[in-house]
Amino acid sequence: MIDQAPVLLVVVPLLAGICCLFLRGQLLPWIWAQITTLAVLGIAIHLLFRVLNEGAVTYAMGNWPQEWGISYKIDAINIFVVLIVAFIGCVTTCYARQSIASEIPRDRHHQFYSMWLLALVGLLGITVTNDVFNIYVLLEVSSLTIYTLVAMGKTRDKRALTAAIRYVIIGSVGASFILVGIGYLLMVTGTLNLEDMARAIAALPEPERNRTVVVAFAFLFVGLSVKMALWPVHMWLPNAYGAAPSAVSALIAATATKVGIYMAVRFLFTVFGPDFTFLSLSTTVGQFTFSCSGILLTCACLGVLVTGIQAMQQRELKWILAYSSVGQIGYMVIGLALVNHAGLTGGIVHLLNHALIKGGLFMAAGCVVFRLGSQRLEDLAGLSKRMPITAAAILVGGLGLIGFPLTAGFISKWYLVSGAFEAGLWPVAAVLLTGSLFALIYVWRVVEVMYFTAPPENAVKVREAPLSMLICTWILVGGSVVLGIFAQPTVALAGHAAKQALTGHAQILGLPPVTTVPDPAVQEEVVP
Amino acid sequence: MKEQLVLRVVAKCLIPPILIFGCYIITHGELSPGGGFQGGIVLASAFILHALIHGRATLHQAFPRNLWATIATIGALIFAGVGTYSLLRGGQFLDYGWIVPSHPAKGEPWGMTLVEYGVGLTVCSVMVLIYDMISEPAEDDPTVDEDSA
Amino acid sequence: MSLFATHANYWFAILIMMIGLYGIIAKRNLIKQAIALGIFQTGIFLFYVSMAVINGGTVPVWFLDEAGKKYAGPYDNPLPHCLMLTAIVVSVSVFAVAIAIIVNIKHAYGTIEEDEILNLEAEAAAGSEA
Amino acid sequence: MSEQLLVDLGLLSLIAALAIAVIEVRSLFGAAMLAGIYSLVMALEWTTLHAVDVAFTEAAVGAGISTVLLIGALVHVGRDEKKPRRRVDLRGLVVVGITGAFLVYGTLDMPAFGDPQAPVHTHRAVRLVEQQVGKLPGGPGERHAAVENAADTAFEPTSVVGSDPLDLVDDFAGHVPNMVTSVLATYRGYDTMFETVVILIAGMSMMLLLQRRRKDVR
Repeated sequence: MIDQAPVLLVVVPLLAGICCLFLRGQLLPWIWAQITTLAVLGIAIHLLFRVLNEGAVTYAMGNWPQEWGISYKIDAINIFVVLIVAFIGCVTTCYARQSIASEIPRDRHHQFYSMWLLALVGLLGITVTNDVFNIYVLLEVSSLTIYTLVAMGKTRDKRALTAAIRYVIIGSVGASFILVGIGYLLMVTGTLNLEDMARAIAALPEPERNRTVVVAFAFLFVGLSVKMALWPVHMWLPNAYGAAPSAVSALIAATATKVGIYMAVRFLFTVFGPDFTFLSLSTTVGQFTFSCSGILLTCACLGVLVTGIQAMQQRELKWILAYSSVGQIGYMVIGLALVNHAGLTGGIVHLLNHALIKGGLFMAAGCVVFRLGSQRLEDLAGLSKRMPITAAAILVGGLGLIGFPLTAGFISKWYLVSGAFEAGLWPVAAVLLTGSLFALIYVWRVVEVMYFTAPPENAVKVREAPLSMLICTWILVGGSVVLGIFAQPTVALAGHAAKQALTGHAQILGLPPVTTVPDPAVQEEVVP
Repeated sequence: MKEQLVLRVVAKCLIPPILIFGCYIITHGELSPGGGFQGGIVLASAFILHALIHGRATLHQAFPRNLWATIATIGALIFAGVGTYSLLRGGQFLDYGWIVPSHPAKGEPWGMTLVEYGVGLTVCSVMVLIYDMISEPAEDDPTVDEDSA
Repeated sequence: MSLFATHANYWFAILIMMIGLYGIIAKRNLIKQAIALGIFQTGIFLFYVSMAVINGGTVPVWFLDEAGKKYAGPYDNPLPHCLMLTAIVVSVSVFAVAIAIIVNIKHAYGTIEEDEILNLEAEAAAGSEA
Repeated sequence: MSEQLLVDLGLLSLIAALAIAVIEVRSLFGAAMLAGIYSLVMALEWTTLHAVDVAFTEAAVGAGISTVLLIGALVHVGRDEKKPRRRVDLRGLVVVGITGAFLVYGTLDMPAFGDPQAPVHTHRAVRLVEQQVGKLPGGPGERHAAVENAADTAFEPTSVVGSDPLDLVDDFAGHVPNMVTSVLATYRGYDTMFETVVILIAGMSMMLLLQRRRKDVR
């Protein structure tokens, strides 16, 4: 059985999610989901040790060779994302019980938790699979469940419905773009396996001159940008995060876009290869040079700045957090686009750090909604007196968003800034610091209302949020502080993943790495 | 539309052949075009036709809504279960050979047929559910009683 | 002309995709957007299926020729067909979920025109500020 | 220009015209009907492209379930679209024009339509068509020594349908004649499982979002 761990990672929540439909009542489906997510976390940790000890783990579905069938491959990059999804899934499920009980009609809980588990199936499946079309199918599994979960916010806030339909339309167009890209690649390579595809593309004479490959690249790029909510195509995100049920906001904010970024790493670095993506694909028109890395950096930097300003203008807590999410995604994309070890390490470690911080913040927002029934800023007045533990969680999480020293946010910023200096890109470093400044402003607005405004005279007396919700919130928020102080293990894992991303393509081709890839110990500059 | 004699007679004549044809498509999918998905929709069309003519209440009398949901779940479980069975026997997920381990080549057609029926069951019942749900009156519509329409 | 003869199928697939995409961008009615999304996706299916064709090929189902032997081919490529079966199922599922949400929107807002919904939401936001 | 191409292009022009009609017609009821017709003509086109399974599915889904779904939805949302401010949306045309031109640019390096030497036909598909993908070691055949040669071919001259003399299956040495089904259920069976799950999810979403609440919990 122990050899089956890669497939169990997906099949256990799948079977549990389907069987969940047979359960009835409120408590039983939740217990079922909690046991399942704990099991998934256990499998993920087991896989982590296997990957650390043995290197990449592969698994062939139906025992067919991977070029013809569907296979799983787990290496240093995706085990990191698997751990994030499994851990966040586990904690948010624990959080969900009381939060969901107050937001979803009580005869629908079995269906809700079934959707919840199937969303995790989709996210985990995308992460471990080694087959492009399987990625598309699982992307739709996760998207469809998330559309429905977001729309379930309708009982509290009817904007959830319009957010969901916008997400459906934009998300499906994004997925269709990915499908077009896969089709163009299938046309020139004749295979669906990621590694086989990487070899077939590299075997083409001058792949960067092949117009089909270039268009396929562009369409995958746009489709993935939609899925990870990169700045100009992020329109679906703020309302969807803001209006969804609180537990759902926490789950998708911490996992869905992270998996999108993982897919981008997979396609840009493993299928096309860093050389093709960041070196060959530049064209000079007049005096301007367009390169993939330039476009990514521009979008990400503008995203950080623009959404920082938008976040300052929001009047509701979850909307502030949602706009800030788009900016934080910009940080991760900056990490990718720097294409050096430090930058990539910063980007990848920020996947985890941001998942903890933003997951914790959305959970704290959920606690506020649970007791106050509102999340508008003016209703938060005097929260430090009324719900001191929740207010403290928002404060600590906010410090993480800013990138204050001793929080996890600082670690990722540190690596990103040093990556930017390594690449000689001063403006990017400046944007990173400006982004922190903006974060300081919008976090301060919330903190000011919570700590330095007296509660209104007629304020209803509220108790602190239920214990289970508080504990889960503090697990994530506290975790972000712990990882800010003892950053060594996560940074080492992320560094491992970054090295794998930079060298993986050459390994698949069986070549010595063409780009000078630095050893994590000796951090040299990568020739971009 | 209960009072339309022609409709009722035509439906009565059509529904049994449609059901048989649906099962034929599912089973014969290995040999000719068709398969679980297409057969499932054809099966569902028979039930939808019945519900269109005799009303949803009649359909619910014979097949309550929860039954459809259960059948849909069971269909998906059959597919996942076939995969898990081979996994429990010690093979890879979805390796149909493990269904008849002493003679793997016999397991393949067994696996494929089981899987096609799983797909067929799910698709049929989900399609009926979709029809059922979309003809559901609005939640705040006071003029409508439960399960009429 | 030769390029047209060899690539016209792909171009028509792209034309249909673009008609769908135009519908998604230009139409403000949510039902229309959902239908247009379906058309966009059928364009993609058409592209994949065009990819599967082989000159002189036949339906990818083995059959017996006059001598009672298996017809040797060429058969069209079954792989894209198989992918598109999955994609069609996914697209109809997305359509069903979209319709379910749109019906809910109609009940919550009383309209399914995007402009009117945006106006209603703006009014609601202004009202809560006052 | 061959007759095949002529028929193809004729049908495709009809499809494109129908697509424009579906998008532009103001009555939603008309759009639903036209979408059904569109799907039927599309099924016809797929038959001419030899994708019989896809044609079957499209006819069942597009002309069947989608139409039922649309008509059902129109009962709720009303049957007319609001009159648009402008007849033609210029912004949309520009976006679509650029995207389309880019896609067409991408086709220029593609192998010709129907080229038997295209990578998609030669790289991996040959063994799928011939059904000669052997399994990896570790299957049940190896652990049961009594079985001869079972790992070589996945299929053997028997089937569930039975070894009846009337059964044509034996003429294909037990392989599955419908290659699409064989690929769908075996090599890519894992995708098909998730396809079933997607359908299940669609059904459950409909129930979550549209079911009336029972009286006792209202």
